[in-house]
Amino acid sequence: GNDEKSNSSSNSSSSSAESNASASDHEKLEGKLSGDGSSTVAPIMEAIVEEYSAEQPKVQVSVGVSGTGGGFEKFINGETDFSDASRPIKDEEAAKLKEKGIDYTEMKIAYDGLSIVVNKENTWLKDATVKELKEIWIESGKDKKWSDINSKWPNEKIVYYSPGTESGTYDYFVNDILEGKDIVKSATLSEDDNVLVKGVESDKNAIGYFGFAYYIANKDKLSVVKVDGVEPTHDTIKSGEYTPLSRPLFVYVKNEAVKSNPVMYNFMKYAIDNAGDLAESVGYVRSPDEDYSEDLTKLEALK
Amino acid sequence: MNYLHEDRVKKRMASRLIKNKLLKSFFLGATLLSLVVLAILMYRMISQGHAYLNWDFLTNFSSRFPQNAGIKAALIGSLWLLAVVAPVSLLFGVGAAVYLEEYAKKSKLTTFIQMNISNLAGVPSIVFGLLGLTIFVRMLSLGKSVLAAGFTMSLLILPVIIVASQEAIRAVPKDLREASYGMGATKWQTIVKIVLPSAIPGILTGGILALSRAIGETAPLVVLGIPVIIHFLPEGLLSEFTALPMQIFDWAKRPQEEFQYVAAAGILVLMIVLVIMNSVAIIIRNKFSKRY
Amino acid sequence: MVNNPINNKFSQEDEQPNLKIVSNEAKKTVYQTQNLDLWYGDTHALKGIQLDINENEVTAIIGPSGCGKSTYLKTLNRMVELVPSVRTTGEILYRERNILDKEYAVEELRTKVGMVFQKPNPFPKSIYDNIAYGPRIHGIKNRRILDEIVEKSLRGAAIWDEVKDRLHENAYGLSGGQQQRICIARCLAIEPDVILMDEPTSALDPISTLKVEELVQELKKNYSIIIVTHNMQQAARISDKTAFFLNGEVIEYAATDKIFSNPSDKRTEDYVSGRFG
Amino acid sequence: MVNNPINNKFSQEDEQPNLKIVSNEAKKTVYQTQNLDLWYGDTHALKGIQLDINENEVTAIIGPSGCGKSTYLKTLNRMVELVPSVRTTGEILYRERNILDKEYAVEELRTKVGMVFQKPNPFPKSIYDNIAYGPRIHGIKNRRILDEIVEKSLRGAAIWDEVKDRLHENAYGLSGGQQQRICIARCLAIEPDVILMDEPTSALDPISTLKVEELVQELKKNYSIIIVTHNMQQAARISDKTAFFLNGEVIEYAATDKIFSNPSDKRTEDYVSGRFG
Amino acid sequence: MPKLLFITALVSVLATVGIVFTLIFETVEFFRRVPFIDYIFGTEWMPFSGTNPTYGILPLIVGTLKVTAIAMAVAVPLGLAAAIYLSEYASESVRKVIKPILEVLAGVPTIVYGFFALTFVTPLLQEIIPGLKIFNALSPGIVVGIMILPTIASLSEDAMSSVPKSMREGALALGSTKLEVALKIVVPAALSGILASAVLGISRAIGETMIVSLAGGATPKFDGQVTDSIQTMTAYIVQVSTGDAGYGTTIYYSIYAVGFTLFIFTLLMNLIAGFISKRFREEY
Ligand SMILES: Nc1ncnc2c1ncn2[C@@H]1O[C@H](COP(=O)(O)OP(=O)(O)OP(=O)(O)O)[C@@H](O)[C@H]1O
Ligand SMILES: Nc1ncnc2c1ncn2[C@@H]1O[C@H](COP(=O)(O)OP(=O)(O)OP(=O)(O)O)[C@@H](O)[C@H]1O
Ligand SMILES: [Mg+2]
Ligand SMILES: [Mg+2]
Ligand SMILES: O=P([O-])([O-])[O-]
Repeated sequence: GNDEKSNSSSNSSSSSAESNASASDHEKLEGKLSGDGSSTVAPIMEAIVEEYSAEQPKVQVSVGVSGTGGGFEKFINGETDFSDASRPIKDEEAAKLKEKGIDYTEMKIAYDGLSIVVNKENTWLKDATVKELKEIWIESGKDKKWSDINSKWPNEKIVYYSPGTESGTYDYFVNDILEGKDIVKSATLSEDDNVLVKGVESDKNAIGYFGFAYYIANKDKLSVVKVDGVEPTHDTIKSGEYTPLSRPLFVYVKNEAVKSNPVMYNFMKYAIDNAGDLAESVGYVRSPDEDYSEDLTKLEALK
Repeated sequence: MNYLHEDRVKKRMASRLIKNKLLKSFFLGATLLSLVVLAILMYRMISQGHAYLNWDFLTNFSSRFPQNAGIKAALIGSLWLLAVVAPVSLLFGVGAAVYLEEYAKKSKLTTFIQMNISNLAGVPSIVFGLLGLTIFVRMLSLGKSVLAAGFTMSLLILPVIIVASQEAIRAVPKDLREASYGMGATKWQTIVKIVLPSAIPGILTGGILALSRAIGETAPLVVLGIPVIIHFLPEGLLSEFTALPMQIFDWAKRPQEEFQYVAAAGILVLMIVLVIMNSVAIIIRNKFSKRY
Repeated sequence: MVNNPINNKFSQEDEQPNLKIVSNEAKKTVYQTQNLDLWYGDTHALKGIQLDINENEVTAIIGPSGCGKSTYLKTLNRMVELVPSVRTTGEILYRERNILDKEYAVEELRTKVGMVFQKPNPFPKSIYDNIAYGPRIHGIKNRRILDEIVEKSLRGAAIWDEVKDRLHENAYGLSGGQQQRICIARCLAIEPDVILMDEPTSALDPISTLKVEELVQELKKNYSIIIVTHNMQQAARISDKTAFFLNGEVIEYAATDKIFSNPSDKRTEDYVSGRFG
Repeated sequence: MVNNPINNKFSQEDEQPNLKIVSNEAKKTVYQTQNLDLWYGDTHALKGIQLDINENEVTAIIGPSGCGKSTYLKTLNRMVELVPSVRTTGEILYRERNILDKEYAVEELRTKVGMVFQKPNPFPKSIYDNIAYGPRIHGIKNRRILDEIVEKSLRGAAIWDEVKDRLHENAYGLSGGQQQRICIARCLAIEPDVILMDEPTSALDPISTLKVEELVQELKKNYSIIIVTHNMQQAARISDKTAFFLNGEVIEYAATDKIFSNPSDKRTEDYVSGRFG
Repeated sequence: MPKLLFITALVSVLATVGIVFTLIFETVEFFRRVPFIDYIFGTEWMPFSGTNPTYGILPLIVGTLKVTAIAMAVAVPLGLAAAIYLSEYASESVRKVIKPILEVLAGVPTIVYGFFALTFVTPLLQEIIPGLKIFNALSPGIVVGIMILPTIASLSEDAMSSVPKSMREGALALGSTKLEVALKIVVPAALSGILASAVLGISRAIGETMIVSLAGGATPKFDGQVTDSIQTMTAYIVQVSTGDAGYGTTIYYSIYAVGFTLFIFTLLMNLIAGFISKRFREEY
C-alpha cells in the first residue's frame, strides 16, 4: 500500500464511517474551492469530494465537468483553483497561463487504461496490433469496411465511436495511435461516454474507445480488444505492460491558491493521500507510490 | 329553378355525416395521442426511477455510488435559482407589460420594442447561455453563481412573461378602467387599484408556466459551466450551485447503468416540482377566472 | 347645420310639461357647448354641436345608433380622450371654464362629473370597496368617515336596504339592476355635481328599469343629470329637456314634451314615431 | 300558463289589416309548437309555448329584453342546441315532423330553415364565396350553376346591382346594411322554405333598415318568415301576425293590427304603448 | 413612474443588444481565421481535424433542417387536428381537462425528452426500421415534434376560438356539419394564427438543444439520410461547451459563429411570422 505517507487523517480506507471518525481529531476548516476539467478524472474527483466533504463539511468544493480543455480555459481565466486533466497541459495553454501570471503545479493522481471496445457479437476482432488500430481509425478519404483491414473480416462498413475530439482521451488516442493524423470523419464524437457505450453496444460493426472505468462499468455489454496481446486490467495498466494505451491522470493546482488558502492545501493533501484508493474504487488504477510521494513533496513546497 | 333537389340533399347528407364522424375520431385520436405520450413518458420514468426515489434520495448529495446518490444539492440549488428568477423576471416582465399596455404611445420605438420582445422569445436558450457566460459570469464577474444563472434564466423567460402579462392586462375589461377614470382616478391609481388586481391571475398563470420552463432548462446551464460535483448548499446569491437538469444530465452520462435509473429518479423529482408549479397555476386560474 | 338649437332659457320654460314641478326662477346652465366638432381619426363623429344644459334637470339625448350620443356624453367628462385618435375643436364650458383646455386637470373634472355606464361595471371587489373606491383615491382613509359615505351613497342610490347586510360580499353576486344602482351609488360617493348616464337601463329588466328611473327623478333634486337613451318612452317619462342627435348633429333640442308631441323637424318626428332606428 | 294563444286561422283572417293583400284561402301552417318548455341549466327560458306559424306570412315576435324571443327562434332550427346546458320538452312540428326528435338530422333541418342574425355575419371570404358556400357544401361544384345561384340569390336579396362588379372582393368591405343583405342572399342560396330573422335591422342605419324591410315584404311571397324585433313600429309595419312574449311565455298571439290597436291583454297594451322595455 | 416602467421595457432591448454584442465580437474573430465564403458555402464541418480543420456550416444546417422537417411533419397535422377537436368538438369539461395536460406536456423539460428519445423512442424505432442507427435524425425529430405539438395545438386553438361565434352560427344555420364549419370557415379564418403557430414551432425546433444532443449524435453530414447520426447547430455548441474548446482556439470562436447563425435563423423566422400575420390576416 501507500501507507508510508499516511497520517491520522488519510488512511487507505475510503469508507465514510472511518473518515468521519478521524474527522473529530481535526480542526474544522471553512472555505471555498473550485475546480473544473476532465470528465475522465471526474469520477475520481467526485469520490474525493464526497469523502472530503464528510470530513470537512464546512469546506465548499465545487467541481465542474467541462473536459480537460474546458477546465484549462477556466483555469487560465482565473475562475478555478485547480484543473483536472486527462493529458498533460499543452504548450499553448501553459503559455497563456504564463501570460496571465498564473503559476501552477502538476500532480499525477492515477492511471487510466484506454480501452478499445467492440460489440459483443463481434467475433473477428479480439486482438489488434497498434498498426491495425491505426489502419482502422485513420481517415483515408473513403468509407472503410472491416474487410479492407483484413480480408477475413466481414465485408461491412465499420461504425466508429470516439470521445469528443477535444477531450484528453481523444487527444491521447490521436497522438499515440494515429501519430497526430486525422481520425475517420464518419466517427460519432461525443463528450458523453455513455453515448459511446450505447453506440457500440447496439451495432455489430461498431468499434469505440474510452476510459478504462467506462469499460469496467459496462463489461458485460461490450468486448474489449487486446492490444498487442495485452488485455487492459488493473495490473497490466499499473505495471506499464499495457502500452501504449495507459496514461496518467492529472490535477493542475494553482500555486497561489495553496499559498493563500489553507483549505486548498488541506484538500489537496487529502486528495493525494487518498487518490490511489478512491481511483480504484471507481474503476481506475492507482499510480505507483513514488508518484504520490513526489506530489506530496511538491505540495509541501508550495505551502 | 331548383338546384338543390331534395333527394340530392338527402343522399349527400348521409356521407357528409359519416365524414364528420370519421374525422372527429381522427381529431380526437390526435388529441389523445399527446396524453398517451405523456402517460408512456411518466410510466417509463416511474418504472426506471421509482426504486431510487426515497427520502435518502432527497436528502443526500450526489455520490459515486448510485445507491447513495441524492439530489439535495440540485433540488435546493434549483429552488435558489427560482428565488432569483421569480422576482427578477416578474418585476421586469410586469413592468414592461404595464408600460407597453398603459403608457406607450403608438410610436416607432414602441413597435420596435414589441417586435424585439417577440423576436427574443424565439432565440434558442443556448444562445442565452452564451450571453450569460460572456456578460454575467465573466464581464460582471459573478462567476458560476446563483445570481449569474438567475439573471440568464430571467432574460430567457422575460419575453414570455411580458407577453402573458400584456395579455392579462389587455383582458381587463375596458368598463372597469372607464369606471375608475370616470371617478377622477389618475392613471397610476387605476393601474394599481383596478388593472393589476384584475390581471394578477393571468400574470401569475403565465408567470408560473414561464418559471417552470426556467426550472427545466439545461442548455444555458451547460454553457455557463455550472458545476456538478458539489457537496454543499448555496449560502447566498453569489454561491456556486448546481441545478436539477444539470444533475440529471450528469447522471445520464455516468458509465454505470444504475446511474440511468438514478437519472430517471431525478427526472421524477423534476417532474413533481413542475406538476406542483403547474397545479398552482391551474388553481390560481380556476379560482379567479370567473371574476367578471 | 344645427337645426333648431333652442337654447333660450325663457322660451324653454314656457314649454315645460304641466305635470312636472317647475321652479319659477330661471335655471342656471352647468354646461355650455359651443361649436363642438369631434373626429375619431377621419370619422367626423360630432359636427358643430351647440347645446346648453341646465342645472338640476334631467336632459335626455336620443337618436339612432351611431349618431354620436355616447361620444357627446363622453366628451363632457373627457372620457373620450381614452381613444387615442380623438381630436376636438370648439368649447365646452363647465361652470364657465373650458374643459377642453388642456390646463384643466381631467381628474378634477371627473370628480365633479360622475358617470354611469350602459353595462353595470362594478369593480371585482366587495360592495363596500366599490363605493369607497372614489373617496379613497381622493385620500380619505378614516374608516368611520368611509362608513358614513358608503351608507349615504347607498341610501342615495336606493339600494341600502337590499345590501346593508352584505357590504363585504363581492359586487358580482348582485343582480344586474342592483349592480347598476351600486354603480350609481359609487358615483354619488364622490359627491359629483353632474351625473352622466349612458343608456343606464338598456341591460336591465323592466322592474330594475323602473327603479332606476325613479332614482333618476329623485336625484335631479341635487344633481344635474344627462342621460343617453335609445328608449324614447323612457326619455319622455323622465327627462325635462331632450336633444335629438342624427349623424353627429343636434337636429332638435327642446323641452321633452315638445319633442315628443310637436317636433319642429320632420326627421325628429320620423324618429320619435318609430319610422326608423 | 299561456294567456291568450289565439291560433285560430279563421278568426285571424278576419282581423287581417285591410291594406294588406290577403289570400282568401286558409293559410297552411309550417310550424306547430306544442307545449314547448326550455331550460338553460336551471333557467326556465320558455314556458309552455303554443304557437302555430303560417306559410308565406311574416310572423313577428316582440317582447322586452330577455323574454325568450331569440331562444324561441333558435329552437325552430335547433341552433339553441349549441348551448350545452339546454334541455327541451314538448314538440315542434315542422311540416308535420317533430324536429326536436334526435333522429331528425339538424343539418337537414337547417337546410330548409334559413337564418339571418342580428349582427351581419358574413364569412371572411369574397362575396361570391359567401353565397356559394351553402350550395358547395351540398356538393354543387359546377361553376356555371354556382354562378347562376349566386346571381339569383343576390338579386333575390336586392343587392345584385350594388355588388355585381365586385363579387370577388371580401364581403367585409361592404357596409353593415349591405352585409346584412349578403347574409340574406347567402340564406336564399340554399333555397330554404322558412327564413328566421333575429332583429335583422337593429344594427343598421335607417336607410338600410328600410331596404331590408322592403325585402322582407318581397320575400314572403316565396318564403315563410319569422322575425324577432324590439322595434314595435317595425313589427307593425311588416308583419301579418305578431306574438308578444314576456318572461318566456306567449302572452298574446294575433294579427298584427289587433296586437297594436286592440290587444286583449293588459301587459301587451303596456308594452306596445312603451310603458316598459 | 412611466420612466421607470420604460426602463423595464428597455431590458428586453438590452438583452437583444447583449446577445448581438456577445456574439458579434467572437464571430468577427472567427471570420478573421475562417473565410466567410468557406463558412457559408462549405459542405464539410470538421473543426477537430488536427491536420486540416474545415468550417463549412452547411452540414450543421442540414442536420438542423432534417430534425426540423421531421418535427413539423409530426407536429403540424397532429397539432392542428387536436386544435380542431378542442375548439370545435370538445365540450367545455373535456377542454378543461385536456388543456392543462397539454400544458404539462409543453412544460416537460427538454432533457427529459432527450432521455426519452434515446432510451425509448430510438429502440422502438429500431424494431421497425432495421438499419436505424442509435443516433439518427428520425428519433429526435419525432420527439421534438411531440415537444412542440402542444404549442401548435394550443396556439392554433386560441386562433380558432377567437373566430367569432357568429361565423360558426352563420355556417351551421346553413346546414353545415361541424366538420364543414371547421374546415371551410374556422380554419381559413384562423389561418394567420395557425401559420404563426407553425412558424413558432419551426423556430423552436431549430433552437432545440438537449433532445438533439442526446439522441441525434455528433456527426455533421451533408446528405439526406435520416437514419444516420447527424449534428445540429445547437448540438455542436453543447459538444464544444461540455468538451474542451481551448480558450482562444478557432473552435472556441466557432461556437459564437454558429450561435450567431442560429440567431439569424430565429430572426428570419420572426420576420416570416410577422409577414404571415400581416398577409393572411382575415378581418372579421
Ligand atoms: N373608438 C372609436 N373609434 C372610431 N370611431 C368611433 C369610436 N367610437 C365611436 N366611433 C364612431 O363614432 C360614431 C358615433 O358613435 P357613438 O358611440 O357616439 O354612437 P351612439 O349614438 O352612442 O350609438 P349607440 O346607440 O350604438 O351607442 C359612430 O359612427 C362610431 O362608429
Ligand atoms: N346561453 C345561455 N345560457 C343561459 N341562459 C341564457 C342563455 N341565452 C339566454 N339565456 C337566458 O334565457 C332568457 C331568454 O333569453 P333570450 O336571448 O331568448 O332573450 P331575448 O328575448 O332574445 O332578449 P334580447 O331582446 O335581449 O335579445 C334570458 O333570461 C337569458 O338570460
Ligand atoms: Mg352609445
Ligand atoms: Mg335576442
Ligand atoms: O474529459 P476528458 O477527460 O476526456 O478530457
